[in-house]
Amino acid sequence: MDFSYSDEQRMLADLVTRVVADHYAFDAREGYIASPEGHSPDVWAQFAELGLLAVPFSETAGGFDGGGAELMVVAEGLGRGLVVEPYLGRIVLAGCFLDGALDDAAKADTLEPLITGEARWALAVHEPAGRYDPYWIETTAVKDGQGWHLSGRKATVLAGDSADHLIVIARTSGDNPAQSGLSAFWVDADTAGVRRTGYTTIDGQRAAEIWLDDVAVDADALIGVEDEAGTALEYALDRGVVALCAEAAGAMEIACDLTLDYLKERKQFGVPIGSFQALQHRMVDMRMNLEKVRSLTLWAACSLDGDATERRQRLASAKTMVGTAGRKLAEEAIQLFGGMGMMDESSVAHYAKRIIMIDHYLGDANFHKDRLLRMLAEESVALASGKADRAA
Amino acid sequence: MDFSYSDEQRMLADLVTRVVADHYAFDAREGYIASPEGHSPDVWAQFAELGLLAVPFSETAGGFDGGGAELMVVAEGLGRGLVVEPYLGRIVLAGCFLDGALDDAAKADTLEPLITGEARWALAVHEPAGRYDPYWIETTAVKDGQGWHLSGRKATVLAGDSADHLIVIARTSGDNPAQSGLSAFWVDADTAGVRRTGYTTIDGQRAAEIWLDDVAVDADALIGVEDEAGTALEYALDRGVVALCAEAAGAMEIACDLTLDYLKERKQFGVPIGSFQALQHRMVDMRMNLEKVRSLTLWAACSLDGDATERRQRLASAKTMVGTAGRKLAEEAIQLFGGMGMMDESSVAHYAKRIIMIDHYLGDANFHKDRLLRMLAEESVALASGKADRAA
Amino acid sequence: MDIEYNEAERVFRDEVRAFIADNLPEETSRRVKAFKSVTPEMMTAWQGALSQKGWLAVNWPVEHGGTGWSPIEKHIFEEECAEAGAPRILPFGLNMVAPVIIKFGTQAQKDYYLPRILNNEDWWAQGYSEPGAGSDLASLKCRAERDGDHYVVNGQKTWTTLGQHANMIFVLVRTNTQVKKQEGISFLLVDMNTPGVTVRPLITLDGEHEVNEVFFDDVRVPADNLVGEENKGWTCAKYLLTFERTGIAGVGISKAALAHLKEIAAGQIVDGKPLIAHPRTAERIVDLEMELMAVEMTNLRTVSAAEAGGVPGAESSFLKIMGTEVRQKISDLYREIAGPQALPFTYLEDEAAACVDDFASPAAPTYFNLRKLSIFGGSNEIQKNIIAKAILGL
Amino acid sequence: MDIEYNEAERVFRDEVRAFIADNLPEETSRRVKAFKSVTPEMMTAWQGALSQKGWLAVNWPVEHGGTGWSPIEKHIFEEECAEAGAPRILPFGLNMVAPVIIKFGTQAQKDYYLPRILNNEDWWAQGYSEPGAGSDLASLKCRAERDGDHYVVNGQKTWTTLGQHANMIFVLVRTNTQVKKQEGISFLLVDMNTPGVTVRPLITLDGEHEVNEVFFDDVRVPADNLVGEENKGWTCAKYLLTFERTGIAGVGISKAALAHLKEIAAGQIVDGKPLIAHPRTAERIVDLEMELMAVEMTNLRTVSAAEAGGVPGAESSFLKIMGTEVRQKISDLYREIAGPQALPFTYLEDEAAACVDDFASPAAPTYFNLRKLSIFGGSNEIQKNIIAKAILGL
Repeated sequence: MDFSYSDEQRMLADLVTRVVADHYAFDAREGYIASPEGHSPDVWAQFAELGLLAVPFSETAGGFDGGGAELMVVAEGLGRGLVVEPYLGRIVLAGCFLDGALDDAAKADTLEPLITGEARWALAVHEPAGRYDPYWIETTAVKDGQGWHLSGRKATVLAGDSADHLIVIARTSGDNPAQSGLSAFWVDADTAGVRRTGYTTIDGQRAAEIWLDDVAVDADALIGVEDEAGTALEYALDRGVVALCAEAAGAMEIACDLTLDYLKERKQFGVPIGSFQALQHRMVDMRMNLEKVRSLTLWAACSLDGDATERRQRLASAKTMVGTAGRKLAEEAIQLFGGMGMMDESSVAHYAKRIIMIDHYLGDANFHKDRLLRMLAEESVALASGKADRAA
Repeated sequence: MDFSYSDEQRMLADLVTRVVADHYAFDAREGYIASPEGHSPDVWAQFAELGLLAVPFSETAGGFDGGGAELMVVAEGLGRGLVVEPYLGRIVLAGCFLDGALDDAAKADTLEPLITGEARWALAVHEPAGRYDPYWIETTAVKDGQGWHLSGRKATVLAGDSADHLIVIARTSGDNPAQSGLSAFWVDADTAGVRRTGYTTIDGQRAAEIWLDDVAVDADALIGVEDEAGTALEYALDRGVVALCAEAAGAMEIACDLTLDYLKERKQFGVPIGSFQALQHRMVDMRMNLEKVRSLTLWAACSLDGDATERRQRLASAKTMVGTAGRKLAEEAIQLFGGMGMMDESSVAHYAKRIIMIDHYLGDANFHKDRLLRMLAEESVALASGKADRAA
Repeated sequence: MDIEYNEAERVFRDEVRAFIADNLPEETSRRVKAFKSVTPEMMTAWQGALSQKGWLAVNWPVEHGGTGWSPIEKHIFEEECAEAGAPRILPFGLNMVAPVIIKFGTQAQKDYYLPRILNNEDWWAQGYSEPGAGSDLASLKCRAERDGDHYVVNGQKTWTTLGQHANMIFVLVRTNTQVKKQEGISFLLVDMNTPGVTVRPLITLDGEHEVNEVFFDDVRVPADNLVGEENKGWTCAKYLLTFERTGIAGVGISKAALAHLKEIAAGQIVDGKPLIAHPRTAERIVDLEMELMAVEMTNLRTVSAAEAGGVPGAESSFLKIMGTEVRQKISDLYREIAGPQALPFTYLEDEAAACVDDFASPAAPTYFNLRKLSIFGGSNEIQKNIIAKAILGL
Repeated sequence: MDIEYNEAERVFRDEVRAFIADNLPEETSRRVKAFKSVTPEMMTAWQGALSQKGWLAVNWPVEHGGTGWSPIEKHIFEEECAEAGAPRILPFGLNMVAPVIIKFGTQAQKDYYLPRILNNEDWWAQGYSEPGAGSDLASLKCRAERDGDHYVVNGQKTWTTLGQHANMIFVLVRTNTQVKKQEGISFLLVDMNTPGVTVRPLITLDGEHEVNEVFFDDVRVPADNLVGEENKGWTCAKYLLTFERTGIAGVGISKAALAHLKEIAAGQIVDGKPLIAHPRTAERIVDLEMELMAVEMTNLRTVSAAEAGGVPGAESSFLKIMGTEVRQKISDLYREIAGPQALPFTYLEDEAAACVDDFASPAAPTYFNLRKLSIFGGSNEIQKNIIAKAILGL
């Protein structure tokens, strides 16, 4: 057991820290968000050059073969800087989906343009009717001679506004919300029948709402094996959850630092407000919430390739904790800043918004707690039958 | 709208306050609890003399015709003094059940010995299998010629240890947990087949576990109408819930007062610990929890004779709030007292125990919240069909 | 003891309801209930209707045009308006500067300003807080120097709510720097069209322009606009701050909000059943209803005590904390119910708004906006300090 | 980075498990896991087995008979013991007075006391707190005056855990009243059989006799029993208090407790289905598991940092707060699961105990007893003060 960073991990952390320090000052970030792209293509190119875009991909795919720990290191850094580059949407979700879905022979060629920063892809999975459930897919793909016809609607497609290609998840067999029976298709965003509305989210990300109206694609648009996209989807979403949790941990760390600094600087009644014991204890509570999120994120990140039950429990626990402890921390950060915490011109307000809204991506605390409850129910059946065994 | 006490209510409050002040010093109370009766027969006789035992009964029954407000006034006073007299078990539960179950002609004669303090009766309703559900009754009553045979087990029968007669609730028709199909029977505690174990509860009350093994009673042992005891049961339990909530409010008030005094007296680092802001804010939170319990108790008490839906919602809300806000307040009282709060010789420890354990009588916060949830579900159906109507 | 309204109170309530039904435009009500912003015109129209009826100045003495209502009547009026989705009545003129003018002002000030407030001719803003003086209000720095029959004001005020629409502002200024901080403060009325007054928008984290900074650069204010004595402004300030804060618990607003959320949750189908039937959502609703009932009854007890002649003092601090906590929790549930639909930032963007259900657009902005409730109007920490001192004697 | 145990660590863990399987009596384990009290004999037997194996003094240097274990090994040992339901090892001799003797004691003191502690010949108690000196320990009043080659001790100590079984006690006494409060304190070892020592039981609110008051009335203590220099006892006291508090998070205890509760909840049938399948009970279990995982990993991170040479300082305050909060919440759930069966006060009464399921008897007493966790050992408020000062620099 050893929790210290390896040399490679430290190097990754340093790289991200440097890029953020150089390019993500508060005003610069505001400028990126206001720009048509909603992020900085220059910074994105640097990410590519520094190899950051290869981190979560397997060696076969030409990647860094980073495990969850490496992904965590990068995402924490992005969270510290409130980076709005489409790392989650393009790299972690679209990229890892392909890494999981394609056969070994195809991976390297396919992922190369993603790693070099040229590709602008997005994974179109969630739908309005499914809320947070990624397997509730009403989008249909109907075989028609050599090709397919896709129809449906996709909600909050991350990086979907800037994507030139979409990876569309459709149901090709089975009933909702089964993980099986799903297939993935390449769709050029300019294909007839594709309509989308891009927008900025309240926490500064970019996403799109996408309507598919009888969109015709060729047979080779199918990615991986028909009906079996669910596995790669879980692979990608798990990594997405780790990235989000780590990003939250990074943002929470800075929110704590900013609040602590403010408590030391801001004076009322002639003394720093940090001298008031009630506020000191609340600052301690904030730090405690940060430690809880850090710990569960670490555990989730290091469990990505392990036992499925443990992985699921740790991922769901981490995301649930981000939703609850993150919200508390962010609300306290605003409260302790007082009026300044309410201002759009205060960076702490943007950290708070990001931390709180992370709960709305890839399943909120309710969604993930429901997963934990289902796992407990399975375990309870075993407990009860174990009891029955002993009684017999 | 006028929340001030009437002259009669003020008189009641003063009576209770006086009895408590005269007879319920900490050591005296400890003595009552340790005595064979588990309370003070002298104080009980005084209650009778002062008319306190008549408060919750209807005029027809020879009572004071006190509504919920009067019951609240009395029970708050009992709570302030941590009184362990069997007021809840004998008067509110057994007595109000009879007041609700008997026909007008029979009430006055029957209840007289209760009002004069001679009668020692208990309502035997809850069963182990039903947990907090008063309508889950597995005790059976089988007709046999002119009489009945009762079999079953009753749990935590309040004042059941000292009772010479039991009012036993049995299922005579229908399935659990239906409120209908229940009947009530007079059972002399010395009847063959009745076995009981009396005990002190952790919060100083007396109760008994009672086993009925084919207990034969006469036909006239039936109280009220066969199969219809459920209505009187609800009548009695509702009043029991009000009494418990009010008792909790009274105990919470004193727990607050004791804690506040301690904060002012106890010195650490040369100053009263009440000068520490973190503790001040927590004391304010305690008071806020007290206000919430007071408010909901008042609402419940004044709704006993009103609309059934409102009554049920307010009673369930009050008892739930007692369970949650009461626990928080009591835990904080112990914590702010520090080591002294842990001691059996500190009165605050006994207030804390009573406040917390009140959650375990007549349904805990979970039980009552489930009632609220069922009411919400019914309302939701109406909301949804209302929507459907508008859409149509 | 009687917790129900008596006959006279019920008659009054019905009268209020009838008035609202006749005078509150449906579109205004709809927007208020749906957490959507209302225009200044909508607010003015509603205040105009109340003014015409003589129901605008609920806290003034009758001789100045007040309603003469009892605490219970005021309470009924405020709760009915809130539950019906009426826009809030701006307090800056009616309930802040007016009571100060009535208590400390000259006859000329009363004759001039009070009718203009009653008739909605002036839109007042507040000039209390400064960047360096929040909770510690008396440490304010904005200066006013006497120059003949004028004061010359220099300095800055902040958190000036809706100051962009106002034409008048009352300001606390420092007129003597040589004395204890509370003793050198004066209370001035300033026409915002005076040269040297600049209003700068402050955008809050929800993207809204609701508050402002106001800068004073050699602003010449007639000495007649001084209220009370020079250097005695702290007395006015405290009077204003402790002025009866009816409706501070916001129970009517919370009730309307929770009713709205229940309708939404009943209409959202998730996993084959309405969201309101999902255990955790249902439990949060039930918890909030319970909390809200507790606030409502605590509020009624305070109102009833006031009716009986009691003076609500630090008790209003309890109500402020309890009421704002519930409102914030309701907004948190709103965000939770909106789910992924809370993400698009649609508050001002029609295109993105088309991507989500109509109910969802204001969810996240409302949640973030209402963080202010526990900060402004005396932060909840300050309220706890007040309770600790005034009620608990700590 | 590797969060899993390596090969050597796994081998060590298996060795610990095997030892426990061979040496921990089933009845002892069953009682510990079921929150039932264990006898002094059971505690002594377990400590004896550890002593024989050489595994008792996990925190001592090897030369005095310590294990020489690394932080990770200590952690593994403690967690395995806790999860297996081993009785806790009393810290007063082993982990409190012994390190002080090793650091500040004379050779004679080391030679005499350390082996006796290792062999369980002495049962030590602690004499730190006084009725008037809790969090503010240095304000203690218990006096010791030099009289020839003795000190004469007069005063009172309190919260002396299991002092009724002890034959030795270490006490902080005031030997100089003329100087700053920290500068006049000395550290004495007292034989409890000396005339003038009286132990009075303190019954806690759960009805348990676990702590005591100890009175000293002209107790003559040989001057040889002074540890360190006279009036320098505060140095010893601080050293003892800051001595590495491994296992402070109590993760193993919480794990065993939660596992026990899950079994109970799976076995209780309510309304036709096991309690563990009732939504609110299930959710509380899931919440606690999540909280506990967070504490466990935070603990592991601290252990790992210690392994890498870091010195855990105020971080242990985080672990103390987080760990005790979880333990208290688990005990609250225990009480909730017991439901009405938590009412009969059966801890010591066999007749009443027969009225409820075996699992339920200790529920309420355990809940009340564990209130102490956030009070004793430096209250959680004091821990927050420490964090605010030492880590946050406030």
